[in-house]
Amino acid sequence: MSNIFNFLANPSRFRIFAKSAYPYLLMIMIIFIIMGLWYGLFNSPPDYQQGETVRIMYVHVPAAWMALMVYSSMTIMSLFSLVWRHPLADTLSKSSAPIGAVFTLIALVTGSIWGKPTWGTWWVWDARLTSVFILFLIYMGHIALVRAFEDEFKGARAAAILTLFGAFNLPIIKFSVDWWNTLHQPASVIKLDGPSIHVDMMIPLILMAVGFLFFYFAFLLINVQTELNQRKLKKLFIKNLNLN
Amino acid sequence: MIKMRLFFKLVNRDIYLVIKGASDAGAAILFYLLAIIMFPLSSGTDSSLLTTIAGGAIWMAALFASLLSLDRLFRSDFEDGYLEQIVLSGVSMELIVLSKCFAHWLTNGLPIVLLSPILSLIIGLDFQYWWILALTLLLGTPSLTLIGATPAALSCAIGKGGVLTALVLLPLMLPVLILGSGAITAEISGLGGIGHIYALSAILPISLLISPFLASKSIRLGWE
Amino acid sequence: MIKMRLFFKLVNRDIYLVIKGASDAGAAILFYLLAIIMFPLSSGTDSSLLTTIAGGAIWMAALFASLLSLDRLFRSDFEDGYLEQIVLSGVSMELIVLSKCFAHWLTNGLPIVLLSPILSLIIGLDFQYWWILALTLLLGTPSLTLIGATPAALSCAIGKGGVLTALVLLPLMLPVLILGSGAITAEISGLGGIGHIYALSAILPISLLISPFLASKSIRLGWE
Amino acid sequence: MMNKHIIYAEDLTLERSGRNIFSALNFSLDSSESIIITGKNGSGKTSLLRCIAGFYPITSGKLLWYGEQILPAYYSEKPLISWLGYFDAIKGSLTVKENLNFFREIWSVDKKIFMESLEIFSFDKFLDYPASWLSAGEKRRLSLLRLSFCPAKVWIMDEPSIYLDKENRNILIKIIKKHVNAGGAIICATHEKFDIPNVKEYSLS
Amino acid sequence: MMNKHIIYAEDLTLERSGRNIFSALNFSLDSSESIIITGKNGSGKTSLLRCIAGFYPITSGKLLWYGEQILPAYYSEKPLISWLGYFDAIKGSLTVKENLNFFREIWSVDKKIFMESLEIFSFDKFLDYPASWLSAGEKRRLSLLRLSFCPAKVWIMDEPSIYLDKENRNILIKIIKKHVNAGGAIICATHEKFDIPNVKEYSLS
Ligand code: HEM
Ligand SMILES: Nc1ncnc2c1ncn2[C@@H]1O[C@H](COP(=O)(O)OP(=O)(O)OP(=O)(O)O)[C@@H](O)[C@H]1O
Ligand SMILES: Nc1ncnc2c1ncn2[C@@H]1O[C@H](COP(=O)(O)OP(=O)(O)OP(=O)(O)O)[C@@H](O)[C@H]1O
Ligand SMILES: [Mg+2]
Ligand SMILES: [Mg+2]
Repeated sequence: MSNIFNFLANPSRFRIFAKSAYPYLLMIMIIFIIMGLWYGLFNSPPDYQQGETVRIMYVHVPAAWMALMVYSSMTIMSLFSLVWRHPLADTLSKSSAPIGAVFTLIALVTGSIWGKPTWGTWWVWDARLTSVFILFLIYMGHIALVRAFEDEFKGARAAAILTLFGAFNLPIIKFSVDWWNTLHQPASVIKLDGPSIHVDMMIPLILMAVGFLFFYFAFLLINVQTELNQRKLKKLFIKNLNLN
Repeated sequence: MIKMRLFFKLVNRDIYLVIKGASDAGAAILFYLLAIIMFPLSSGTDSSLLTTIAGGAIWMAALFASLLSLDRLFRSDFEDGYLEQIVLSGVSMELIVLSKCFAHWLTNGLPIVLLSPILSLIIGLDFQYWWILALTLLLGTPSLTLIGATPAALSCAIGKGGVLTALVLLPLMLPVLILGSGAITAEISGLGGIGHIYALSAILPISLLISPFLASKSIRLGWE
Repeated sequence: MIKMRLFFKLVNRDIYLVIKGASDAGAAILFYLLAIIMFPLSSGTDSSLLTTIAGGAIWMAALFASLLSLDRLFRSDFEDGYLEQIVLSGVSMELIVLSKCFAHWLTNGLPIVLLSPILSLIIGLDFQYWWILALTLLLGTPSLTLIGATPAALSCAIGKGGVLTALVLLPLMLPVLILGSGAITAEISGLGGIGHIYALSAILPISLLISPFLASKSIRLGWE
Repeated sequence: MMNKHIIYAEDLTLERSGRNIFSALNFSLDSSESIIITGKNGSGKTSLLRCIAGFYPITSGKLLWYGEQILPAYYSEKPLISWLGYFDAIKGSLTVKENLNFFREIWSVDKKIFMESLEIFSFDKFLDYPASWLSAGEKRRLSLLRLSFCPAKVWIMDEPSIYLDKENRNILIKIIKKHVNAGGAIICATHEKFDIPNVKEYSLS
Repeated sequence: MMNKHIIYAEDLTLERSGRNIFSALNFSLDSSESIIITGKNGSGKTSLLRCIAGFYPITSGKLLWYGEQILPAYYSEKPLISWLGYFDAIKGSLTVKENLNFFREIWSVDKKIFMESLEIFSFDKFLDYPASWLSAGEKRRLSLLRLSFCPAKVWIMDEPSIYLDKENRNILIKIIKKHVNAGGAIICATHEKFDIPNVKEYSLS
């Protein structure tokens, strides 16, 4: 395992890996999402309380999970960046942020759409919704902060500090439904005593979740590639400056 | 022991600078008062309305006041080379951060806490709830300072700050605001604010642990 | 004519600095959004309550956002000698002040005005009142900028600023706040906000007349 | 007769916060002339320059520009002074080129003159750097470059040679000579010995 | 053997933002030694000093303090460096005395040593001034005064002579000599010629 990591830690090798791997990841993502959508839309029962609107779940819940997942992985990469100063960790973290922001936005929007029929309102300022909103803001802050620096390494490290700091928001999001009275329903899939939802709903949920996961992987690699290319360009540019 | 002495010398100096007017922390308290007055001015003087939003208003004013003064927590010392001198004098960066936070709290947070019972009167909060207001502020203002230290330090690295710092800062401070004002609302509504207060007091040690580390990293980043 | 060209060159540069991120006015808008969100967070989510305070909340957020960004309106240019260079280039100090205020309004005030209809939705203001909100902001934000210019310039002379500026600024800005939010409240209550709006539109030319003069005096004071 | 002087000072006295900084100074500056102001630390060189530019109000005496009581820092049709002080007016977040271009536009500088200055300082290779990267000496060089293409007739410089290496000091002297030969006038406060012909030295004590 | 050097650098290389600033530097510093670092503007003098102090992380090579990989800017039991950079760490709103006293306390400086330094710089008359009144040279003098009573063995100075007049430059050289004679060590980046005995010159290109 550590061998693989060491192998990939070299930026140029990682670029080759990224280039060859991302089409496969994209393919896996498309297959899973198509299967998930088909299952979710046509092959799963409507909810006995919510009716057909429950199908929003198949986008909302995986997107929400991914919003948390991406941030968690960014937190780990930030630790790597700050403690071991690993340049690849910076790049990965920087490339993850926009994807995470998109997932969060999807969760917010689908949640809002879902909320209108079920709660009768688009938005309330309760703990779950607010903390997810804060997560979105932190993603945006991350994106802004990396770009506020002339020196990309500095920007990346500044963003790593912000990421670590914002990480305390994750448990708040996760447990907000248990700790406070909220409109949002508590966890029913990921919890200690096993999932408590119908299998026919479980299957499309899992399919979509896997699809979203590969969405993340694929776009992460694409972003990293652009990032590394840009860096190369910049180096060339600086070399040219020196030659003059 | 020696570290302790150093710590208090540093705190001493910061407070002295406030007294001499070099740092503007003193003005933050006045700003806090003014901000509170703005609530009745902008929302009308309907007294039942005021009673409802009183807790939230005081908390928001406290947050804005710390926001404004936190922005410059490290910047002037960073820019004139003072931090470089101190860190080369055998004082660890973490200790410097802690001392600055402590001085900031003493000159900003503490007065806010002490003034709160009087302010609750001005703004129309029922006087019987003064203790919970004061308690939430006592627990919350140090967290605000500590949480704000990291973005304030980051703003040195960016070389500008002001609003950008505030921007990065604000979402991180929101939980404190929510819990603080939530405790008061819950207490008034009869639900009891003790749960909020527990959560609030959990944030303090966590930020005390993380903040010096991350803030020092940020300042070093500014030097690089 | 030449003066006009100079004026726009100066405005141009300030906006360019905002875009390049050197000045943090851009972030002020985001801060404004955040500040608005803080109201429901701190005052509870009772939606009828929110409707009542919505106008005041949006106005307070606008005020805080300009407060934060105004603080640095002149300071960084003062400190690095840029103002000295410009004033020796045959540009009168008053023109510089006006250009800076104009650029500040374009990058801060205008976005606030433009965003206000959407924001009134978020915070729960009845949508039929969006026009009066936008109108008061359109009339009020330039006054906020102009009124703020003098304390911002004074803060250069004092050699520090932040909270102190905000402190001097706040009382001067209060009339604008009171009239602006008052207009909305009056309109909602059926009294009609037109009187407030007249008063608000009287403040603008007055501040336009006085402010450049006083702000230039303040900056010169800083040089002496 | 008095009208011929660009700057004419008589009995110039300055007090600041109740302290006497200098008193009863008399001097004049004409075209093609340069004055070097010397004196110990704290003798009032910087203060004098700031008086001349109009930043400090003088306490008593007479200070005339072209025979009139103009304060350049208050208002003038065209730039009267090309100023090099302790602060460099360089924005670190802009590139060197952007920094220069702004002043070029404000002063409506000819492209030819601009390119010439650029060449003298051989500054091309820095043009695309963010200005925050520059070293202390490079920043000073940038300031001098800007000073040199300003269309003002009078250059006022406060310790222009700090941070500069040998080579750049020679460039500095070169542009000073060139400016004086072209009919310009220079006032410069410094602690160095400059090798400039026909320089008037004015010593504060 | 290596342990005997206060500072030992081998193959020191620094890159910033992808630019190579300097590479493969080798030098060492011992007690009673002084190194003068020279080089053109932008040759990396300031960067080198900041690397030695630990502000910039080096890209490759070896940098040892007393044979160990210490970064003084990170942590040290006692002050390792007395530092004079471009920034003066002087608070304008405090008086000169208050500015000095703070560092005196932090460094636990002996009263005798403090008074001695005060005398060398003959700084008594300024003690009650607000520091913001001081002229550029007087501020630099204050910085040098502070540098000289710091209990650290190694002095690192970046262009210490800027703003100083003749007299103060002589004082500077005097305190440098005194410090070296007392077993101290000095690294100093400058463009001036200093008349110091036994100085090693190290030129960056
Ligand atoms: C904008 C509003 C909303 C936001 C920001 C939001 C956010 C989230 C988040 C972050 C999660 C993942 C939590 C976890 O993994 O424990 C989640 C899960 C979930 N949400 Fe929402 N949500 C919103 C609205 C709604 C609405 C209106 C409903 C339906 C009534 C809903 C139903 C669910 C369900 C069923 C789950 C899965 C819970 C689990 O099994 O763990 N959400 N939501
Ligand atoms: N962040 C940075 N990124 C890239 N290059 C930089 C950065 N900071 C400085 N430089 C470059 O490094 C070089 C060395 O700078 P340094 O300040 O060390 O020079 P110096 O020898 O002290 O010059 P001077 O004599 O002018 O003080 C300069 O050419 C500068 O442009
Ligand atoms: N605001 C003030 N109030 C009183 N005295 C002041 C004030 N500002 C400066 N001074 C004093 O005026 C004197 C002259 O200062 P100035 O900066 O003009 O000196 P200078 O000749 O430029 O010195 P240097 O060679 O150090 O640059 C100094 O002794 C300084 O202490
Ligand atoms: Mg001077
Ligand atoms: Mg240097």
